[in-house]
Amino acid sequence: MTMKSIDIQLLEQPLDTQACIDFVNDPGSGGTAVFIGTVRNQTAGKQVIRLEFEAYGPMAIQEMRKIAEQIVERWSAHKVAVHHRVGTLGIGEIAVAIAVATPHRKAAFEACQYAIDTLKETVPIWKKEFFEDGAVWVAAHP
Amino acid sequence: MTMKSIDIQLLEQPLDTQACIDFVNDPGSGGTAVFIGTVRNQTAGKQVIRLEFEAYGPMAIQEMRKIAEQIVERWSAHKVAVHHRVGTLGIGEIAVAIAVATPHRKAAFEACQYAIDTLKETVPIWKKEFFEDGAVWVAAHP
Amino acid sequence: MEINILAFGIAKDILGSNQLQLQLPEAATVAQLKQLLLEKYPAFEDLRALAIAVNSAYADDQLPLQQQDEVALIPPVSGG
Amino acid sequence: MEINILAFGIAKDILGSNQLQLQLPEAATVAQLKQLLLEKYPAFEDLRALAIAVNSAYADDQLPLQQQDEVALIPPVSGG
Repeated sequence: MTMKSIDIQLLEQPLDTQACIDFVNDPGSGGTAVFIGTVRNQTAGKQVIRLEFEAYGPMAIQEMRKIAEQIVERWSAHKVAVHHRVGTLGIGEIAVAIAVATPHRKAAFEACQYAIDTLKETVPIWKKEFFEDGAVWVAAHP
Repeated sequence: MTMKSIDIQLLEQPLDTQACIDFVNDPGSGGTAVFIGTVRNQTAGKQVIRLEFEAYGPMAIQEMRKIAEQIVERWSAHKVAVHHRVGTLGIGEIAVAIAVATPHRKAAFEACQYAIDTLKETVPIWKKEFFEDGAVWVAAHP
Repeated sequence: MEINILAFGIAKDILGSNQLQLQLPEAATVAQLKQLLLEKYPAFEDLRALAIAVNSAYADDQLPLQQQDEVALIPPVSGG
Repeated sequence: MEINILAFGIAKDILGSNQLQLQLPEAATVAQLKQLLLEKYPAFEDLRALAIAVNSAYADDQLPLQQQDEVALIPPVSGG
């Protein structure tokens, strides 16, 4: 759970998936699972034009770090990288990239899925979807 | 299940994970799961120096394509890339890279895990591990 | 005491600002803060949830606040 | 008929070659081919399994072989 095993970033520039993958590459790891979340062109059939991510920066980084630390502990992950974008994103751009390297592959998949599932529940980042006729903060209302 | 949705490669050159990821990037997909299998520095505590992959080329490509087609069908994956290396690999080099893009992330993880699990059972590729004191064909004997 | 509050996402839209100063009794709890907010801004009732962060961590309703705390309104998150 | 057989991985080591020609009765099945192989190369008994591919696809024991078939010995695979 040292600093060197975890790479957390909240970036205004386009994410570099390869940087996540390179960070977790490790001679003792046999499997790396990666998740890349991209901006879809539609939500429930409605065309999305672009979206914006707003973050409570210091807390978002802290919550992402918590998730990475849990993964290192529970799944014996050697290395974890979690990068999240903020600002304005077009269709197909990367919103989040997560890479987890573990000695065996099953743990890598489980840990990576845990990371994205938990990130979506706990990390203070908000997505606003822009349509032709307006915009909404995603998931704000029941 | 058209050719354009599936990219299968058996390569003697180092694998390019980014090429897999770029292939599956798609405006209709929200989640991409990637698996990268790398050469570990040890097997059951014994130091590995390098390894060699031998393939029955035409059949290996056909079996990898079958897996990709199953994924497109069962998990509604939009795009699937499966790249496997052959020849001599050093520690940390990439043996296999698989990327799956689906509308929703849960399917991407399931499909990607199915791909690597099935590949290891059915695709005619053989791994020889080289140690200081000899070499073995992995999994050949009980 | 006067508490400085940061707002994000839809909470910012409801306040019409990304910051708010609220006057609260000494050692008022997170629950009291929420109560006052709902009275002043009933639109918060319509949200799926509203969490409060104190000094960059999720805070329980029972937590007493201090003047120098960094308090933030956390409407339902939607990152990833 | 004479059947041309490709060998990979440890099967190549057992044969001492990546190819083998075997004389089989007309329409001999995959099972008959395996039987003959085991008689000539008992080391195949020690493997965890041995599959036969005919024209680049896994073949059942019942499949009859034809002279022009591409037959391959598939010891336990270990890719990935």
